Amino acid sequence: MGHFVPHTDAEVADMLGFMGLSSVDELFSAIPEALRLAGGLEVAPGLSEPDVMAEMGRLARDNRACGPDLVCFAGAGAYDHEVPAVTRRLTFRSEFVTAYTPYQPEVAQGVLQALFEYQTLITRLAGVEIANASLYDGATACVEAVNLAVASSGREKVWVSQGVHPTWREVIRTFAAGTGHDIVEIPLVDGRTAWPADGEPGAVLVQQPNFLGCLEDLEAAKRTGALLLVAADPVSAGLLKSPGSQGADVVVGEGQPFGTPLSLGGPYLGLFACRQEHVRRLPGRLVGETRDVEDRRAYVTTLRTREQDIRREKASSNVCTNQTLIAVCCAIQLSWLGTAGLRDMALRCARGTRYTREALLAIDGVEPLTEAPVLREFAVRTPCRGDVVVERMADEGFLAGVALDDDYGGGLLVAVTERRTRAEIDAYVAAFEKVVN
Amino acid sequence: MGHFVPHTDAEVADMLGFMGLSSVDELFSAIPEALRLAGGLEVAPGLSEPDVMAEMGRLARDNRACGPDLVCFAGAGAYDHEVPAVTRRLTFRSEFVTAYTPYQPEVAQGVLQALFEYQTLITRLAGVEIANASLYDGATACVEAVNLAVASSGREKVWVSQGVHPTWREVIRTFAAGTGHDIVEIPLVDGRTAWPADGEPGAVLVQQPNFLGCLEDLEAAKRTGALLLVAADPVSAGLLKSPGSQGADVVVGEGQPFGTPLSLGGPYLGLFACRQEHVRRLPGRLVGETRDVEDRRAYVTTLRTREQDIRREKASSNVCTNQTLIAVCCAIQLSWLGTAGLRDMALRCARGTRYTREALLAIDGVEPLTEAPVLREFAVRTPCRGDVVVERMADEGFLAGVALDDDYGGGLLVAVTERRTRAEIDAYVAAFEKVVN
Amino acid sequence: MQMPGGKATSAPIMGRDEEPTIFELSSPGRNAASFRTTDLPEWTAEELVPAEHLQAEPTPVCEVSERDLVAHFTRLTHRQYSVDLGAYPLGSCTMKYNPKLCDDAASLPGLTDVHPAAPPSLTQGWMELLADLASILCRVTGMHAATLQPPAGASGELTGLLLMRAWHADQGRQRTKVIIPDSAHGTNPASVTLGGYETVTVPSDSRGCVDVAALRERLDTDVAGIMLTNPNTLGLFEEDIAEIAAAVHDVGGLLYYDGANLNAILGVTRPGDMGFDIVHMNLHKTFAVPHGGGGPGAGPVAVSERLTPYLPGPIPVLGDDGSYRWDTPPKSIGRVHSWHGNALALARAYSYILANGGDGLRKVAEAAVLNANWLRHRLRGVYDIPYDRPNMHEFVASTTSLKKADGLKAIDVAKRLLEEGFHAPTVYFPLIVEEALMIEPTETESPQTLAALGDALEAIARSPEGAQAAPRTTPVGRVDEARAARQLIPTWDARP
Amino acid sequence: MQMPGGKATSAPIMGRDEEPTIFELSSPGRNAASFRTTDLPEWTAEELVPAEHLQAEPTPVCEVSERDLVAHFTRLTHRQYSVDLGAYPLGSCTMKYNPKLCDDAASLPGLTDVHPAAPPSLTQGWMELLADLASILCRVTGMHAATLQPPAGASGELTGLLLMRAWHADQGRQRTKVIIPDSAHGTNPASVTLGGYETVTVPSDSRGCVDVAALRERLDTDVAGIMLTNPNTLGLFEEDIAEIAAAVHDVGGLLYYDGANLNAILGVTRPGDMGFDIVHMNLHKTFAVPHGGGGPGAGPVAVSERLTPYLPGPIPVLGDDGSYRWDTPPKSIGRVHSWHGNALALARAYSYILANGGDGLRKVAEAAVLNANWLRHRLRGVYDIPYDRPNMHEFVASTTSLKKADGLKAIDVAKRLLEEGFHAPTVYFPLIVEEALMIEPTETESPQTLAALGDALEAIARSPEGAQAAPRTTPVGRVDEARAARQLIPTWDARP
Ligand SMILES: Cc1ncc(COP(=O)(O)O)c(C=O)c1O
Ligand SMILES: Cc1ncc(COP(=O)(O)O)c(C=O)c1O
Repeated sequence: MGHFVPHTDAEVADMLGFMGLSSVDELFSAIPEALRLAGGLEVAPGLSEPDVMAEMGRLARDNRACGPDLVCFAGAGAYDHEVPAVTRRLTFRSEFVTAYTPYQPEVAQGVLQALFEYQTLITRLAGVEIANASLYDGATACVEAVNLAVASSGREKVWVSQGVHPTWREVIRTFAAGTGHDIVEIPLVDGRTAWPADGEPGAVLVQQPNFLGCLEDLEAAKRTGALLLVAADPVSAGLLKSPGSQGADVVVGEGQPFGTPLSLGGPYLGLFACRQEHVRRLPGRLVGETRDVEDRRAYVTTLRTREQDIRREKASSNVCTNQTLIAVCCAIQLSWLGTAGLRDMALRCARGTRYTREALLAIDGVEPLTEAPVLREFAVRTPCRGDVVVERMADEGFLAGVALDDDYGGGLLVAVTERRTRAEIDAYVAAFEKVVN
Repeated sequence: MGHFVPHTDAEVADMLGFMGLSSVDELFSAIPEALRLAGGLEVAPGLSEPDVMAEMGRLARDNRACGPDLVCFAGAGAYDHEVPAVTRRLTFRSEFVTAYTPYQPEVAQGVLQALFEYQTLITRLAGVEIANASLYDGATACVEAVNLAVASSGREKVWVSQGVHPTWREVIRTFAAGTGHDIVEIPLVDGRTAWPADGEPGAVLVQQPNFLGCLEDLEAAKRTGALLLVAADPVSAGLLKSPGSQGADVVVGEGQPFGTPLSLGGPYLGLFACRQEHVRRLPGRLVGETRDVEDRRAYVTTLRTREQDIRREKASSNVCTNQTLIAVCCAIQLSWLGTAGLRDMALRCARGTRYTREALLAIDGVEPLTEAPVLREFAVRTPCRGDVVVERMADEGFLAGVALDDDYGGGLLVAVTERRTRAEIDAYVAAFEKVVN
Repeated sequence: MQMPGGKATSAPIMGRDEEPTIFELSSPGRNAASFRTTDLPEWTAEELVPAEHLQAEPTPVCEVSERDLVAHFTRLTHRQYSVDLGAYPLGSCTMKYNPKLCDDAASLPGLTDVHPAAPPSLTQGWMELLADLASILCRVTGMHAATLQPPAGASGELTGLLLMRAWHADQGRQRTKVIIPDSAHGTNPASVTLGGYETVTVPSDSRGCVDVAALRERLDTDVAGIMLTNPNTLGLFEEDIAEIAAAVHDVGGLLYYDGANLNAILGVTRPGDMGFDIVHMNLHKTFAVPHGGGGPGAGPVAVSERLTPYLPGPIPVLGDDGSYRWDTPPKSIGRVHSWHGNALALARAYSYILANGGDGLRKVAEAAVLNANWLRHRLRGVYDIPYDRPNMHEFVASTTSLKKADGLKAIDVAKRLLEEGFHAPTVYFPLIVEEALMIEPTETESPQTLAALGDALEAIARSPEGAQAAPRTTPVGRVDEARAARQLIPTWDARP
Repeated sequence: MQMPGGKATSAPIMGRDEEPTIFELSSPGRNAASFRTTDLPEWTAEELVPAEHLQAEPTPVCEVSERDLVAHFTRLTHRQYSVDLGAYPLGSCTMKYNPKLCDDAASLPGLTDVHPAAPPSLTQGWMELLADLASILCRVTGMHAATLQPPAGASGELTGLLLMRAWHADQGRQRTKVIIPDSAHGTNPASVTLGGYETVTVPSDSRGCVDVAALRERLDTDVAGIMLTNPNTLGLFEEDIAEIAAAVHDVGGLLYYDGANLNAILGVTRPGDMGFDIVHMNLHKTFAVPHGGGGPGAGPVAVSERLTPYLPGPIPVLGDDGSYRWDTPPKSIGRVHSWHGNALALARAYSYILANGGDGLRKVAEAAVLNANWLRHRLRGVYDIPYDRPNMHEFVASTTSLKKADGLKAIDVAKRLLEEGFHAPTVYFPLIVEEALMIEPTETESPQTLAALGDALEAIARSPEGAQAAPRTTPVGRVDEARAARQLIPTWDARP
């Protein structure tokens, strides 16, 4: 009951007999007695399918999910965007879901072509020539960008803007402990990175729009003369100049906004794109077009000599399993959006953001954290602490935003997606006014 | 927006040009001016996908669905059985969902083989040799059984037990107005059909278990000497002797219990099986095994000369579109249940039924409607009218059952499926006691 | 015998082998099912079932693991063509793309988990949906009231004929005949018989429309009515419909509209305005309910005011208290379905209509007609076009000349087209056209797909050699239908 | 150029043509997206975006209808093999069947629609799930505490090495080397480098296990630790593990357990009991998280008590008030993921564990080992079995002799097996076996499927002729990998 082993007792006996064995335990003869687990696992016995679903349902109900009862104004790298039926239903076709990494291209053209299309779409958004087949998430994509930059620049020092998502910066520091890269954080001055005039970093990492929602000056970052690494919001690509067109060498980002639900933060999608010249240092998988024996167009993972299974300790990265299914989902969602839809989506986010920001700032005691121009997200100072606002607003039926740490001066980070209606925003603002005073 | 026509204006213009036309309206030149609809349809403009889902969600919330907040004890031909993830996810594979009737067998082996397996499973449950590829529902399956029986017996008179579901009997009468068959209803005497000693019907139709949940004596029905038509509950097939083994000539039924949600009553599944000798009068489609040019096993719809598209006014039935997807769902669900699972499911229903019945009858004022043995459903007399009990119990969080019409003496029909736990039943009984007095 | 096991050579991605049946994949004692823990007393079968009813042996089903079950049915789906894989120009069937949002709409638990016998106090949302859908369908067809019970078109036809019958009876008339054109779909005459009427066939004229003179000859006071589809099964609009309606009404007959071809006229013209008294719709054609490999569909019937009292009940009606109740019309012919029809299919159609709106529905008709006419033009000089004039949503071509010249039959074109990456058109229907290819592209196919279809059909006509051997690229080759009927094997257990 | 349109000849059910890219299916002005009506002011892009930031031209994406979008990706799925279609004996990857109930569990809105930055008061259900999963994984591996953040195995490895590093540093030690066997998976050395260590390789002995003598030679106080997987990549249990552990610990090193092969020992023995200090698990292998064509996975890391203070945070902990809060260990190495790891993958694994239970998990290991050993026996005398002794969940065969005799290479067997209806085993890994075929049937394949796989592998070996031309039945034939690298075409826009 509740397990998925098909063997009947009779069949097990037959199979043992074929091997001249008389019990299943004999199969484990290689394991020294002393190491055998006596008494079995301290894990509750198996449950039937409906019992499992009842328990999972209980846990799900112990969360307050975003929806009509908790209207979402939180972002900070995880956004409540529309996910149409098409994207869900195509992404969860079992051929995509239950395939392994495409090691046998002859029977993996489905995933390979979807990834080829994904790579093409990402390069178009990033404005550089190469995109890989996905990394884990935005943070680890930043880490790989830093590693690539240090390797190609030959310089250990990397300037990281404090406009980069705080947890992403933490992840960068975590992994720098292993690589020994010298990570220097550059503070924001009224909402934008104030790059030092001198110092010779191998690379600079800036987020666009940055964590506070403000638009950064990429040219200024480029003027540092270092390799330019941009962590770009892919939705903003519907309105902004591409990072590549502004000199970015590597463009990374979080792909969650394209078809992936909030999901407590994962699985998400690490976007990674770079200029052609860096392709041999590209982390992760790359799909390329080629031909089969009958000269039919075919796709295959390529430049594999960068990868760990071949290069081993000299590999450009250790990544093996990535986030392919989420990349396929992203390709489907972007194709559903299309050229006009992507721009429309970005425009709708920007409109809601402006409308909400103006309304919130009209509440007395609510101050802008910065005057720098924003696009789809913004930060405000609030009379009471941001986390208090969030708790109180939850009782009013809103996820008010993401509370900012004190090093940002407290307050609240508010994101408004294309899903937010005027009615929802007006109700949000009314509740906000009520709870902050 | 909101519609699914891919043509761009430029493409429309091209296509019109190719035909030497200058406007779309010209395409409708064959339609006399006088008949053209001026001003367009009085139907609201199209909505975006999320707006449609919002409206559908509102309508859905205006229902009280069965679930933890409305625990279901209602049956009467529509049962709250388990539907595992496997059945839903396989049934809704888009190849099954978006295919047409298998007119081109070379590219329809998926549906054809699934139907072949479905037919096999239904004959095993029914205990006769032939099953068709589905009919609309239980009621219309009864109609087809009556039509077949009259045709083969050459007698217009059919005895229909009042133990047959009331709406099914109504449907039989509705269609008899066209065929002119002479439908005579035979009353129940303490819960079972009391067949008259004489009169020469061409066929008798009895339901097993009958509408009140009571087990009918099929031998007694057989002794009328007429063709025996049995409307059998397929779940009970997990415990009862098959109708075929008791002399049934035609076995029909409602297939909803195998994988189909309650769905306000549709789409459901009309089960139809009969003895070999009636195969040329079989209504609807029949799939048969055959071979392809390379002698590979293949499946195809067969004995098509019975059907309306070939036989026209002499067809054995007018059915064309049937309920194939629900039949495929039924085949998947039955395969998931398997031999042991079907019996276990029936047993669990019977246990819950006995437990609930005994507990309800212990409430004073609650009386058995009949003493005849029941299996998975039973009827009780209640101090207040059945419909009043249902309304009051709804406030307590239960769909108490199906209220019986006065011709059954009022009261309530209660069904207990394998999904009902002791805790649910105990709470139900407690609430029941509260509301009836 | 060794059991086949779960090899995937039956999936076309790997091979062309047979897929074992679920029975061949069974192994005694294996199982997949599991149930909720109920804590109920574990009475035995013997304790629960009277001996005379209890089976001696468990009913044999099959015995498979969940893993083999999933692999089996997933492989079967790879052996199945569908709209989601490509174009499906099956004439008369309107195999348009079914928007995925409708799948979501129809799987809302608030709709799927509602018991059909639950009282109105618990089903107001459903009742509003059904009432609004019925009213929209009346506006689309120009009728007065509708029943949503018929689960398919043929059921709608019979329902309509019983309405006809009840109405005439009520007028104290005994009518015996119903007229249908020789181009009619097979369900029409079959339904006429079940409606207790005799079928009288009226020929089509040289234009492919009802021969009005011949019709007049057949009209008398024995005629209960006429069944037409307009556009007819040749895809042609019956231009004399007004005259036909007048003539039929003159003898006291009623006009029945077979709505299978409604897609062509959405928002352009309405059966009610043409003079029809009874209309059935195939929501699984016009309103994008997916066909499910043969069903379920939905065949609502809408009628003019005078026939409203006879509709099947119950029907949801809005009371003055603002809530819906079930009402049965005074002279109802009675129910035609166990419950309220194929409700979830109705919900799908409703969501499709909401998405399209009045404006979108007209665009549907325009594009459907545009595509069909374009393709007819494209195939001129390639295939015979027996009725080569402006058609509506579909048209009929023929291989008559090609058959004479190269022996290319309609069935060969159908099988060859499978090799070319398209489902086949409807063949040998309507019966009045020999070697008929009935082609309905539908509005959801792009001009590019249409062009590719035209190219494929031309390629087949230009090089017909070997067509008899087609299809050669499909999981199975041409199937022996005669053998299936000769040596009937209707179940696994019936195999020799 | 004429656009290809939506023909389905790329779906193997119909043909073997190329599937056009989504870009070839685009037509200017076409679109599928639609958005909620918001009633917000319609400010223009110019009003909303500073000129210096505003793009001149919209970013080109593609322009397709929903219909073409669905057909395209549905056809792609027909060009993709998967576990749901059949067996996938890919060694080291544990491609078992993924129960559908886990799909349902991971799509509950109460789990999917939760914002990662929502405060604990709103996410208690998730936090309980994660805390309980971590504790179960510790009981399964015999460890003390765990982080669920690593999104895959390699990430878990690097996390483990950083834990090692932090621990040594805290002990005031400077260690420089990490030892791995020559049979190790490529991610191990790659992670060692990223962890800031130098890789020292230890050879395997004639039994296919770590050469303990050679290991002792390499052990000194520069050694931070050793990475092992047990059973190792040959599917063999490292019988000397206790001795190895003692030796490594003696020089102050730590033992890292690569849990990719944990499936073999569930409920039988535990890394913690073997002396390991750090363990990563591949939930996408052992705990049935579907592999998604390459991910997402989940690579939790569990550690012994002494390493617990260094774990990445935040970690959900149950407070005395009975509610969960996020806690970061005192000496944490810091986060390794943006949020809390691949949460939905963790929820899938949790539901899988609930369904199996402790009893079921041991059955998993038993059947996995039973299947692998049976197949090794079955292939004796057919293929070389370089280490022909009791194996665990997988074993390695080789075509060395067949290559000498008939030129049959491992890659040829892999491609031929595709024609036989099975996915190929892992080939040319581990590197210490030439012409390696690494075969892992997993526990969810039935004895019948196993027999069919054995027959197929034997048939290939018995008649190797033409194997170089395989596969011939797949959507594309053997693919030119060299060309892909030589003339790199990484995107549609990069095509010559
Ligand atoms: C013209 C016509 N009339 C009636 C029908 C019958 O509809 P259904 O198949 O839904 O019973 C069809 C469907 O094939 C049809 O094409
Ligand atoms: C033995 C072994 N170690 C480590 C890994 C790396 O795991 P992942 O692919 O999840 O990063 C794998 C997976 O291929 C493996 O087989």
